[in-house]
Amino acid sequence: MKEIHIKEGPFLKTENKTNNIMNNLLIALIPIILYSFYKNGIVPYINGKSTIYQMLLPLIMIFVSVFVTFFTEYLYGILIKKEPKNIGYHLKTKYSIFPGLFLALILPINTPIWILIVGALISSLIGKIVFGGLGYNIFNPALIGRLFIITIFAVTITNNGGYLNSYEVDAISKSTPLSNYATIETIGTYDALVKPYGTLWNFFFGSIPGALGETSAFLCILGFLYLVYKKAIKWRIPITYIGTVFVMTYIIGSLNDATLWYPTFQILSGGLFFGAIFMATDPVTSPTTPIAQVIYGIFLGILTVVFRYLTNAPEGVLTSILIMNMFVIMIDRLGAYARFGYKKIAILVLVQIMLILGLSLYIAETKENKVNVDPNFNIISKETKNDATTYIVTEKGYSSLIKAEVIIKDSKIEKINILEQNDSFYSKVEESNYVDKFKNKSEVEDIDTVSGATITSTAIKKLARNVLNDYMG
Amino acid sequence: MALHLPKYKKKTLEHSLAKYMRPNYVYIPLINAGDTNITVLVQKGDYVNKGSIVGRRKGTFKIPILSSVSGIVVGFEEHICYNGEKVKCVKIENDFKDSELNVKKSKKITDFSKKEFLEIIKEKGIIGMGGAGFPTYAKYDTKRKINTLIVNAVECEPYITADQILGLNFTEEILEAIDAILTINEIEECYIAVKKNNSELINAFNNHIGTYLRVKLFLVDDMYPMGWERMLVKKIIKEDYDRLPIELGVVINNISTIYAIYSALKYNRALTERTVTFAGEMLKAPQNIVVKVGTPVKEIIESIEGYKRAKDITFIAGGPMMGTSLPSDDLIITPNLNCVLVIKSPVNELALPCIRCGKCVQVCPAKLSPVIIKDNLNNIETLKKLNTDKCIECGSCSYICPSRLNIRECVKLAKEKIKEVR
Amino acid sequence: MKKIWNGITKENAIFVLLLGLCPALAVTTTFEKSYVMGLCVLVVLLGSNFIISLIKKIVPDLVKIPVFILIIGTFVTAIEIVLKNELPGLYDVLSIYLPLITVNCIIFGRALEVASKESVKNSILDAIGTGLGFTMALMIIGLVRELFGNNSITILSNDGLAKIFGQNLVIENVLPAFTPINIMVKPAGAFLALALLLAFINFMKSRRKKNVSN
Amino acid sequence: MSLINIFIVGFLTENIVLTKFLGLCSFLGTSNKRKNSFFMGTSVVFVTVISSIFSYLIYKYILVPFDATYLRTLMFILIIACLVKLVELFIKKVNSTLYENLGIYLPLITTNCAVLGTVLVGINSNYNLIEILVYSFASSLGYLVVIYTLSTIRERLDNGAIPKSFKDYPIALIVATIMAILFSRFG
Repeated sequence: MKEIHIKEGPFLKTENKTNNIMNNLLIALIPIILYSFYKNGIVPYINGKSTIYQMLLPLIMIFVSVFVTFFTEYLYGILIKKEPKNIGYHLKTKYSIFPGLFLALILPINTPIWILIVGALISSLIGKIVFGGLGYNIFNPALIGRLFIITIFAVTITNNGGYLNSYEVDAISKSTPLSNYATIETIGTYDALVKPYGTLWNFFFGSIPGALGETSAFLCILGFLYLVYKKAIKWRIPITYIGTVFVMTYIIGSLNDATLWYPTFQILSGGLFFGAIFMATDPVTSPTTPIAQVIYGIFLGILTVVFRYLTNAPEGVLTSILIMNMFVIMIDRLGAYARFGYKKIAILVLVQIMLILGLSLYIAETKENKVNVDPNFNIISKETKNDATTYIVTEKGYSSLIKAEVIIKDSKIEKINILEQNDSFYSKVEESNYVDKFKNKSEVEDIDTVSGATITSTAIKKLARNVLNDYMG
Repeated sequence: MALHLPKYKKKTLEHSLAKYMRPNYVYIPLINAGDTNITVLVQKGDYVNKGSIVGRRKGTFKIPILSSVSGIVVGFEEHICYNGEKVKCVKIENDFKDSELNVKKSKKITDFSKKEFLEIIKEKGIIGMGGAGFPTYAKYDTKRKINTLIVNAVECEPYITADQILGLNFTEEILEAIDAILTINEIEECYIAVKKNNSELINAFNNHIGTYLRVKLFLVDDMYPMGWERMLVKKIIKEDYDRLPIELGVVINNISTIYAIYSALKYNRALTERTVTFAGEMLKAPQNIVVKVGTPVKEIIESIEGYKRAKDITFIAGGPMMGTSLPSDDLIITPNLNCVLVIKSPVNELALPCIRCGKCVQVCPAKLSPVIIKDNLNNIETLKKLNTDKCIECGSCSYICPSRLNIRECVKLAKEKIKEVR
Repeated sequence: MKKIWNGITKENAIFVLLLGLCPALAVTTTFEKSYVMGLCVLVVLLGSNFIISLIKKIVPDLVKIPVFILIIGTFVTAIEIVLKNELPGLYDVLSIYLPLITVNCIIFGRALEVASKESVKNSILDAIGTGLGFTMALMIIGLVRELFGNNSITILSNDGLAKIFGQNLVIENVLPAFTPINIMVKPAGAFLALALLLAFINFMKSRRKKNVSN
Repeated sequence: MSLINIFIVGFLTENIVLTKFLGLCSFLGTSNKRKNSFFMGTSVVFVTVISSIFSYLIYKYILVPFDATYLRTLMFILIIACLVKLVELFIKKVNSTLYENLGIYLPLITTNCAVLGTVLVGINSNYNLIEILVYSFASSLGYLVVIYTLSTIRERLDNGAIPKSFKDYPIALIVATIMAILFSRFG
């Protein structure tokens, strides 16, 4: 007798299964992993700046992080959900290696391993398992791990050396482009922002300090094109995200007569490309309808610009993605309605356009490049004897007011000596007799701050710059 | 917006159009377009001719149900129909005489009046043969001006080649019928929608189309579900209608329906046979066969050397995308069944949780968002706002879903929930 | 006595009924503030339950809610004044959470359910039970948050109760060489602490039910 | 402080629910269904703004002159209670469907700490009338946005996959934790 089974639904299925999508994602990430190993591992080793362990550190970090997130979900699956024990099953149904992989790639090179493990545990437990595993989490698990690491261990990481690997500490000796940008209150000039790291090409190819995998925009674009070709990515999100940041920073830049280099600098720094292409498009936590993806991308851009300019948190990309993850469900539903009637969505798009213009103008105006009067700088006395003018000035330091005497001779700083201060980190400034660095300098932009006493040294630098500006009239 | 599917059409086209005209018993199903309240006009023991009335549908569309053979009514039995349900059928023993009443050599088919035209295609039981089985006369019976006729020869479902092989073998007759319909109903123009890469059909039409000025070919790209009425009208007329294409003065007919109209007008013959594709890797000789309505499919399959092996089969009435899987091969041919598909039972793969990749949203031809519908299954208000009732259950979303979720079932469930509430 | 016990465990205000969370999370940054807030709530609860259970017959239904609010309000204002003069330091620290006790869901809930229905004795017992339960819960959360937050347990801080008891008792770095997780002190930590505590309680409850069932 | 700053403080940095912990009972209680939380949120905005204006007027022109500032808590509570009664009657007359949805929440607002909290904070930081208006609107809008977002998330979270002991409140609190950290980064 014929054995006929009733089956359900369409009897043809595409070959492009979730497994293929995830494998493609992995393939797109491989160049980035290799480059981060090259930049943070091999280059310092060749220049004799790091040991074998430090050379392999990037790979070790990635391996440890991947292992922890995989093992947590594996244990949870076996002990609580009584799932089969073979590894293959877990690899195929949980894809738990990706939170670990992404977390490692967005962490600074000098993150102590135990912090990495804690971060991986948090991103796996709080980021994914508590919400119900693959497909149910609301926030991007890797970013949750990174967020908790920032809020809890930010200080320990910076003390351990922060973002710079051993080669970069001597070669460039500045912090990442964005945290260096944070010290400059204004829009910033080309040579203040870009020159210390070489040209914009360095930014593009990623030979700038930054998190493990975040820096190379070129490889991110390569990965993006591969994923678009394989139809494994929501391409609308990165394009609208980077586009909005570019547009807003272009408006801000052009209002302060900074040409096209300024928006390019802004999008190439701060891990925007990696964030936009790999973190914001994590399928589970991003919108599904095309219109919602566009709106999601634009809001991400707006939030990132707000974070970069109006708050002092350099991790703009990370926080804006997480914030937008909260609203994905709402926007997605609006996106689904919008496929039939444009009323509701039109209002939202209008609000976005107003936000983009409004914020850019507001930022451009408040972050004026012209010498704005530094509120906490004032000149107590100023006398000119024969050809030297001595200033007694005060500037707000880390925890106290710094009073200093500055002698200017034929428009160069002759001498600076600090009269009064009780900044807690002042001892560091004194040891490196930082003050002598200003000797016969007519321009202070390229004097670096003292690591470990950034705020105090920046205050002295501001003090000198304001005196020079005042002297130049 | 639409899906690119593998075609699997070569195998059945290699075989020429066969015939299976001599079933011993015929079971005429008392159903039309899913509606089974039909008045039965015959009892056991009556003698019926080929094409004579066996029942008539109650309600607005009073379309007759006709017998496809001459013989004696033996009784009534229940058999499975295309939608998978058991339907009451009139069992007629075939006396192989095929005697037909008043088959007259009718006059030139273009000089029927509109009223006569409507009368004939109603009495001869002409219904849509694309799949819905909607009575054709109702499409033409309208006060509104019809300015375009679209002949749907797209056949976008894989495996099915019935329309194509019909078009290849009876090209002149079809064009003649189109011309007749255009003159009778004063329709200005007619588009025959054919797939771009269906070169044989295009060539077949091109060498005959010259003589008919009002008939033009319209090439559509090879996407699924391009054969869907709404999508075809949008493509050709560039406008969208609310509920019925007649609002834009457009009538759409499947190419097989046109051929049925032709044989009704020309030979005054009822819709009692149709070409059905028998396809699928589990059939020894997949091919197209002209069969009589009411013939049991089991008999036909045995006549074409049957199944490759009898184990682990899935028997589908209709195409792979919109067809329904039946519990047994006790299926009866009805006018709107265009394909019988016999394949190896697909192994049910491990369904992963939905990773919200958004592919089903991009691929839905009715612009719905299946994943959002799946999320709001217990919120009727949102389901209504998401226009869930517009879903045509074409299966594109389940096809494309990388996590192998049968998302069409979710949307179907949502549709039922809305119906319950209304 | 049984009533008090189930006020603490079975119907614990915070962990079971999930009422009165507002002050519970805001104020429990230090151990001292937690138990002070707990005691204030206990006092108000006692007072209001007592008065309400006395006058429950003569109060017409329509005006019930405003009258109850007035009673609770007077008690809270009384405490505010006492704290303002005696311990101004603590008064500023508790700032707006002290007056908010009037709107606290437990007191109002208890007032409606228990005080206006049962006898005077029961409502007082219940007030003690719920009050103690609330204070205990607050103390646990306060302990957890302060311990992990800045690795210390302040029992009598100098601008707080030390004024009355003379010497201040603050135990520093209870866990040796433990870098404090500062988010525990911040609001987010409170949410996290409560979430984990509730999950733990659910887990214990489901395990106990499983042992009972099989 | 310019009005925009007040708005940002009220809405983001000092969000009434995520940083000040007020209104948690209703925050957790009504945020399981989208519709409930939306109506709850709007009614809170409505009542907060009006009651903070009245409270400000009464505080400025009655309590301060008569030096009875310690009575402010009582006065504000009564204002809120009467206002809620008023709003209830008003909506009942205007349209009954809205009343059906809103009816159950209005009495809840009287015991909602967010409303009284906003009013108290507004008065304590001695803003003038316009600033009070902006602050109360901002903070209650913050309440609405947070509770509505959480309800959309919670609606999707009540699937079968969440570990049993984290069902309902604990998972909502974890989402609130993440929201609190994110909102604090705006500061």
